[in-house]
Amino acid sequence: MNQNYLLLALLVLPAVGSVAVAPLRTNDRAAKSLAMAFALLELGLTAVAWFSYSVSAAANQRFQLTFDVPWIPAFGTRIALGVDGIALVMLALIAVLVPIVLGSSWTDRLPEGRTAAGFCALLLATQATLVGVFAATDVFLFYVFFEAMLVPMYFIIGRFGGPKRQYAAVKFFLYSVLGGLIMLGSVIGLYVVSAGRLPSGGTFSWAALRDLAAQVPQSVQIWLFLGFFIAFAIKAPLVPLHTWLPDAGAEAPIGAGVLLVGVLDKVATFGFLRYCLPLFPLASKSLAPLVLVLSVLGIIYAGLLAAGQDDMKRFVSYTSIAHFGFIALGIFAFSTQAFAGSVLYMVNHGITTGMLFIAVGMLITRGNSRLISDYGGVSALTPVLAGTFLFAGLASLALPGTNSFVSEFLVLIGSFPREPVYTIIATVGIIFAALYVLWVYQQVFQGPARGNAVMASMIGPGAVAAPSSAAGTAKSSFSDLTRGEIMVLAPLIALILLLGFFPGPVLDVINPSVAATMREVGLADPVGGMTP
Amino acid sequence: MSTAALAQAATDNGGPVGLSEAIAFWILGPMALAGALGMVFARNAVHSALWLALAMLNLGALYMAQQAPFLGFVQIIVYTGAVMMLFLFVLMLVGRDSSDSVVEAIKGQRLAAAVLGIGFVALMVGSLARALFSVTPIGLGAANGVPSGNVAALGRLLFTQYLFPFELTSALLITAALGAMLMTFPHTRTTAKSGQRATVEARLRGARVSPLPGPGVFATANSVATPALLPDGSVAPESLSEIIETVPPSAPAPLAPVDAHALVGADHAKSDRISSGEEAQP
Amino acid sequence: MTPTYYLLLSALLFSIGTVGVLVRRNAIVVFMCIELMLNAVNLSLVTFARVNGGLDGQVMAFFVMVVAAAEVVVGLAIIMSIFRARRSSSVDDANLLKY
Amino acid sequence: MTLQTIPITVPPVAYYAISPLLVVLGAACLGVLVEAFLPRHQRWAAQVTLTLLTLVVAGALLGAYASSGAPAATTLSGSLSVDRPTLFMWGTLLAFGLVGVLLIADRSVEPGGAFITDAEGVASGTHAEGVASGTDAGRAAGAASAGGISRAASRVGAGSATSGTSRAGVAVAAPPAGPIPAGTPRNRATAGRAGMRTEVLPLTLFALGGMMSFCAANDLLTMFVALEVLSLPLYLLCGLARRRRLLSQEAAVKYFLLGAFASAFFLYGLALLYGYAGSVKLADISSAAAASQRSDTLLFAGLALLVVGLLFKGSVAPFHTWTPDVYQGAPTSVTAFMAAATKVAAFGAILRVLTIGFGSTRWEWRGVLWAVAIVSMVIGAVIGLTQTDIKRMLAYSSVAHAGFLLVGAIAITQRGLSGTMFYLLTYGFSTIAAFGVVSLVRDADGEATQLSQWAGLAKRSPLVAGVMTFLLLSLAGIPLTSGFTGKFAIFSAAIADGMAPLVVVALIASAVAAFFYLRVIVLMYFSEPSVEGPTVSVPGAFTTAAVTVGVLITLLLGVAPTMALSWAGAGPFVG
Repeated sequence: MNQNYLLLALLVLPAVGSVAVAPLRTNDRAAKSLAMAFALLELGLTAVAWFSYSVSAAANQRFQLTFDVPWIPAFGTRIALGVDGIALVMLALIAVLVPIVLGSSWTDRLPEGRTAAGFCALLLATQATLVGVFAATDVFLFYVFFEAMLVPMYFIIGRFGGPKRQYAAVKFFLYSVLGGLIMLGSVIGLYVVSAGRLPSGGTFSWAALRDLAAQVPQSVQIWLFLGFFIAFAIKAPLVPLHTWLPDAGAEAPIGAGVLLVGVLDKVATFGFLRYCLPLFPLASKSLAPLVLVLSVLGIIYAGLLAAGQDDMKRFVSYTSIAHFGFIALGIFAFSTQAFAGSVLYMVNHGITTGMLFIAVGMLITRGNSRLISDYGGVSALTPVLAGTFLFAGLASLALPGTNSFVSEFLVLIGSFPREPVYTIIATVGIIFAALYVLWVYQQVFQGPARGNAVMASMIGPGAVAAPSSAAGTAKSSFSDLTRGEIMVLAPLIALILLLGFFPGPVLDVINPSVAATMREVGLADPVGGMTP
Repeated sequence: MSTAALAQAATDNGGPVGLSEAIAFWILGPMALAGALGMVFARNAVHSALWLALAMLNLGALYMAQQAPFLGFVQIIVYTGAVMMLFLFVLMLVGRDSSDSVVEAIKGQRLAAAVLGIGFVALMVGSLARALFSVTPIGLGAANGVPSGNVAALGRLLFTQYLFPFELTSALLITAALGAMLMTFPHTRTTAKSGQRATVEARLRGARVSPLPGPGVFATANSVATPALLPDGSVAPESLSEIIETVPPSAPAPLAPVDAHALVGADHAKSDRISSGEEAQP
Repeated sequence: MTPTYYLLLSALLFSIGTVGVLVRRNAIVVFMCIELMLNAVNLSLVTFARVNGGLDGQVMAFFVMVVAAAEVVVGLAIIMSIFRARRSSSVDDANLLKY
Repeated sequence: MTLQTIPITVPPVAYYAISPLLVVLGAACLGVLVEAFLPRHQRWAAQVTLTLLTLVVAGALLGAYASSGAPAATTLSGSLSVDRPTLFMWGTLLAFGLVGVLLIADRSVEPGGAFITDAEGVASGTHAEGVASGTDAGRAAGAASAGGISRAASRVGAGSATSGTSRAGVAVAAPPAGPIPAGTPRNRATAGRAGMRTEVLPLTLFALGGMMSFCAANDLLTMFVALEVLSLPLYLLCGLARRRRLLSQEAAVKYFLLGAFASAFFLYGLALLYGYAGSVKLADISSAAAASQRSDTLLFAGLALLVVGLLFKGSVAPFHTWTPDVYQGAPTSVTAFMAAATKVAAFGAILRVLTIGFGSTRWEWRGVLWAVAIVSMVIGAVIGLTQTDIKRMLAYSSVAHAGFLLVGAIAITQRGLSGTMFYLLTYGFSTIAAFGVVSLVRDADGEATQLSQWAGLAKRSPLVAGVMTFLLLSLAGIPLTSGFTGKFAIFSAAIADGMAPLVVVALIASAVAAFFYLRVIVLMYFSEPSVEGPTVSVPGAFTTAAVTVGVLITLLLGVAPTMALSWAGAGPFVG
C-alpha cells in the first residue's frame, strides 16, 4: 500500500512543537516565537495537504493521503489516517486558527506563576490531538484522540482561565469523560459486532465497518448509535447536555475559548457526519426526529439564555450553542445541500465566532471586566475595535456577503423540503440569537460613555465611586487596537469576506464527500432540492 | 472413656457409625459445643481460652473416634498443648485489660452478628443435611489398615501427593519465626556493652550508690504493688515498678508513727498485717 | 446415626466462631474464635475423609494445623507489639484508621 | 510389631519449569541466614544485592523457560501447573517484586528507610510519635493516670506533652527528655546511622514466593498453604513502619485478623468441595461437577465460601473493608508492593479456580459475581470520592479496579483471561509508581498524605506533579496510557461474552472514579500552595528507578501494548 506521510507529519509536528516549547519556562518570548513557528509550519504543511487533495478523484475514493500501519493487532486497531473533503476543511480551519490564537494571546497577562511556555505547549498539544481526531480513519484511533483531546484543554482552562477556572475545568472534563466512556462502550460494541460478522475477525477500520453497516440489525444499531450520539451531544453541545460550555467558555482564556467553540466542538458535528450517519444509517434515520427536536430546542433555548447574559464570554458561548443546533439540524435533515451547508457552517462558525471571541477578548483586556453592563459608548474611544466587533457580529448574523450567509442559506434550503416545520422554527431562533449580538454591540459601543469599566479608565484608578463589578482597577485606559492586534484580526476578516463571496473552492472540496455520505445513509435528496 | 478405647472403637468398624461411636459423639459433641459457646460468652479472655481448650480437647477425641488417631493426638499435643498455651501465655502478658467491655461499639452489632450467625447455621445445616443425609461413608478401613497403619499412610501421602505444599509450609514456619523475632524482640542496644569497670564507675559517681528500695520495703505489706515508704512516711518513687500498676499508698497518715514503731518491735502487729494481706486497702 | 452429625457439629462450631469474631472486641479473643473456625473445618475434613474413604482429608487437616500454628505465632507477635504500644488489645481502641 | 516398608516413589519434579519459584524461595531462606550471620552494618547491602539478584535470576530463568517453548504441564503430583498464564503472572509478579523491592530498600527518601530501625526497635518505637501521638498518647496517659500513681503515665505521655495533656488533661508528669521525637534532625541522624531492619527483604521474597505458588496452584490445598505463605509476611511488613507506629501496627492487626477470618472461610469452602468431589484438585472438582449425582448444594456452598476468601485477597467489595486501613497504615513502599502484587496473585487464583474448577457450571454462579463486581465498582468509585487521604483514596481506587478485574475474570473466555491478566500488569505498574510518588511528598512528620497538603504541588515540583498526573490519568483510563488499553481489553472481552449491561455499569463507575483522580490533579495544578506545605524529597537512585520504570511501562503499555498482550494471550490454563 502506498503510504502518504503528510498526515502523519501534520499530526506529529504540533506534538513535537509542544514538547519543544514546554521546557522554555524562563523565556516567554522565545516560547511564543517557537510555538508560532511551529504553528506556521503546520499551516504551510496543511496548505500542501490542501493542494495535494484531488477533488476529481474524491468521487470514487473516499479517503486520500492515506497512511495505514497496524498498531495493536490483538485489538485489531491500526494507525490509519486519511482525509475526505469534510476532514480536510476542518484541518485547514485548525491550521488557520491556531496561529491566530497564538497571536491573540501574545500580550495576555497570564495568571501568576504560569508561563507562556506552558500555555503554548498545551495549545500545540491540543492542536495535535485535534488533527488526530479529524484525520483518523480507524474508530479506535479516533476514540483515542477524542479522549486525549480533553487533557490539554482541561489544563489550559484550569491553569490559565478566569477566577472560577477550577470549577469550569472540572465540569468540562467530567462531562467529556462521561460522554467518552459511554462512547467507549459503543466502540467496543462495534468491534464485537464486526467480529461476529467478518471472517477475518473484528476490525476498527472505518471503511470496513461502513460496508458492514447494512448487515447490522436496527436494534443493535440504535444502542451503538446512542453511545456515539451521547458523547457527541455532550461535546457539541446539544441542549440538555450543554451546561458545561458556558462555564468553560467564560472561564477559558480567550485563545482557548476560540479553539473550544471554534474547533473542539466541531468534533461533535464532524462525528455525526462521519460516524453516526454512515455507520448506523438505520438508527440515524429512526432517531432523527429526536435529534431534530433537541437541535431546535437548543436553538430557541440558547437564544433566550443568550439574551439574559451579562457576561460577554458566556453570551458568545450561548450563541454558539444556538449555532450548533443549527448545524445539527442540517445534518439530520438528510439532504446534500444541508450536509454541505452544515460542513461549511462548521468552518464559518469557527471563523466568525473565533473572531467575535477575540474581539470580546480585546475589549475585556481594556476594560478588565466581562460584564456588558460595565461598558457603554466605547466606540467613541476605540472606533476600530468597535468596527471589528460589529463586523464579527454581522458575520455571525449571516449578513449577505459574509461567509455565514452562504452556509446558513444552504442549510435552510437543504432542510426545508424534508423538515419544513423545524426549519422555520430554527430560522426564527437563530435570527434571535444573532440579533442579540447587535444588541450587545449597541449596549457596549454606542451612546455616551458610561459603565464602571469605562469610567474607571477615564477617571483613573481609585476614583470610581462604586467599582463593585469592575474587576480591580483598570490599569490600561481605553486605547484602540494596536498594530499587532489588527494583524491578528485581519486574516479573519479576509477569510470572512473571501468565503462570503467565493465559497466555491471550499464547496468543491466538500461536495464529493458529502455526496458519499448521502449514499452511505442510503437516502436520495428530497424532491425539490437544488444542487449547490 | 479413654482415648485408647476410642481409637480401638474407631479401627474396629470401617464405614458406618457404630453404637459405641454414637455414644462417644453424643457425649463429646455437646461438650465441644459447650466449649465453643463458653469461649464466645466468657467475659474474661483467660476463661475464653480455657473454654476453647476444652472444645479442642473434645475435637481431638472426636478425631480419634473417626479413625484419625494421629490427628487426634496432634490436636491434643500440638493444638491444645502448645498453641493454646501460647495463647494463654500471651494473655497473661497482655492480661491487664483482658476482660471485654460490654459496650457495643457499633449500635446493634451484636444483634446483627447473631442474626447473621443463626442464618449461616441454618444455611449450612440445611444444605449439609440435604446433601449428605443419605450418604453412606466408605470408611477408612482400607486406607488405614494395611500395611502400616494410619500414621505411615499419612506420611506416604505427605511425601508423594502433597509434597509441594509440605515443602511450602517450611516457608511458613520460617516466616513465623522471623516475624515473631521482628515484632517482639526488644530493641537491640545502640551503644557498646559497658564493661564491669564502667558499670562500677557509673554507679559510684551516680546520684545513688545504694540499690533501689524494693517495693513493700518499710511498708506494711510486702506486695510488689505497694510502694516503699521513706522514713518520713512518704512514698519512695524509685520503688515503683515500671510494669505493675501501683496501688496508691493507702492511708499513710496513721501508719507513720506506728510504722516507725514497728521498725523496732511490735512483731505481733506486723505479722498480723502481713498475713492479712489487705493492709493496703483503706 | 450417620457421619452427617459430625458435619452439622462442624457447621455449628464454625458459625459460633464466626459470630464470636463479629461480637468480641478483644483481639486475642477474636483470634481464638478464628482458631475455633479452623478447628471446625478440621472436623469437617476428617469426616469427609471418612465419607470419601481416602486419607487426603486427614492430611489436609494436618496441614491446617501447621498453618494455624504459624498463623498463631505471627498473629500473637503482632498483637503483642501493638499491645506494647497502647497497652490494650481491644479492637475498638485500634481506631486511628477511621476517616 | 513388624513394619512392612514400601518404598516411596517421589513424584517427578519439573525443576526447570519451577526454577523461578525455587530461586525466590531459596533466596528468601538464604536471606534469613544472611540476617543471622552477617554483621549488622553489612546486612543492608548484602540483602539488597541478594534480593535484586534473585529477582533478576528468577526472571532470566523464567524468560529462558518461556522461550524454550516447553508445553504447559503440571508438576509435583499436579500441585503446580506451569502453563502460559502462570508464566505471565510469574513474570508480572517478579517485575512488581523488583520495583517493589527498589522502593522498600530505599534509604534516601526517609533517612534510614521506612521501616523500624535497629536503634529504635519495637519497644521504643511505641512511644508516641507522628500523627498518632496527639490522640493516642493522650488517651493512654489519661487511662494510666486514672489507675493510680504511675510512672507509666509520664512515660507514655512523653514526647507529646502538649497534645497529650490538652486532650487528657490529667497526664501527671511533665515530660522528661524521652525518646527522640520523630522528624527532628537528631532523630533522622540516628535513624540514618542505625539503618533499617533488613528482615523486610527476606519477608518480601517469601511473600513473593507465596504469590507465585498461589497463582500457579492447581489444587486447593496448595492454594491455601500458598495463601498463608503470601499473607503472613505481608501482615508483618504492614506493621513495621518507622513513622506512625501506632497506625502501622493497627493496620497489621486489622489485616491479620480479617485475613485470618477470610482464610478460615476459604478453608471451609475447601472442606466442602473436598466433601463434594473427594479431591481438591481443580480438575477433579470440575469433572465431579459434570458427573456427580450428588446434590450441587455442597458444590456451590463450597464455591461461595472459597470465593469469599479469594475476593478478600483481591480486595473486592464487599470484602474490602481492610483495604483502606491497611493501605494507609502500612509503610508506603509495602503498600505499593502489596497493592500491585497481591492483586495479581489473588486474581490469578480467582481466574484459575473459576476457569478450571467451575468453568462448566458458570451459568449458575455468574449472576452472583455480577452483583459482586457491580458492588465493588460502585463502592470503590463512590466512597473514593469522599476520601481526604491520598493513600486511602488509592485504596478505594484499588477496590474499584478490583471490580473491573472481576468483570474480566467472570467472562470465562480466552479473551477474558488475557484481558484480565493484561489489566493486572497495567494496574500494577501505575499503582506502584503512584505510591512511589506518594512516598516522596513529605513534610516534617513524614509523608504528607492529606490531600489538602498536595495543593499547589505543581508549583513546587512540576516534575513530580506531572508524573503523578500521568499516573492518575492512567488509573482513570484516559487513552494513550496503559489504564485505557487495560480497560479496553477487559471491556471488549466482557461485551464479547454478552455482558454489555455490566460493562455499562463499569463505564459509568469509571467516570465517577475519574472525578476523584481529577480532584488530585486539580489540587496539584490549580490550587495555590499553602505556606507550610510539604516538600518533595529528592529521591535516591532506587526510588527514582522504581518510579521511572512504572511511568515508562505505563506509557509503553498505553502506546504499544502488542507484545504484552500477545504474552497474556499465549495460551489457556492447564489443570
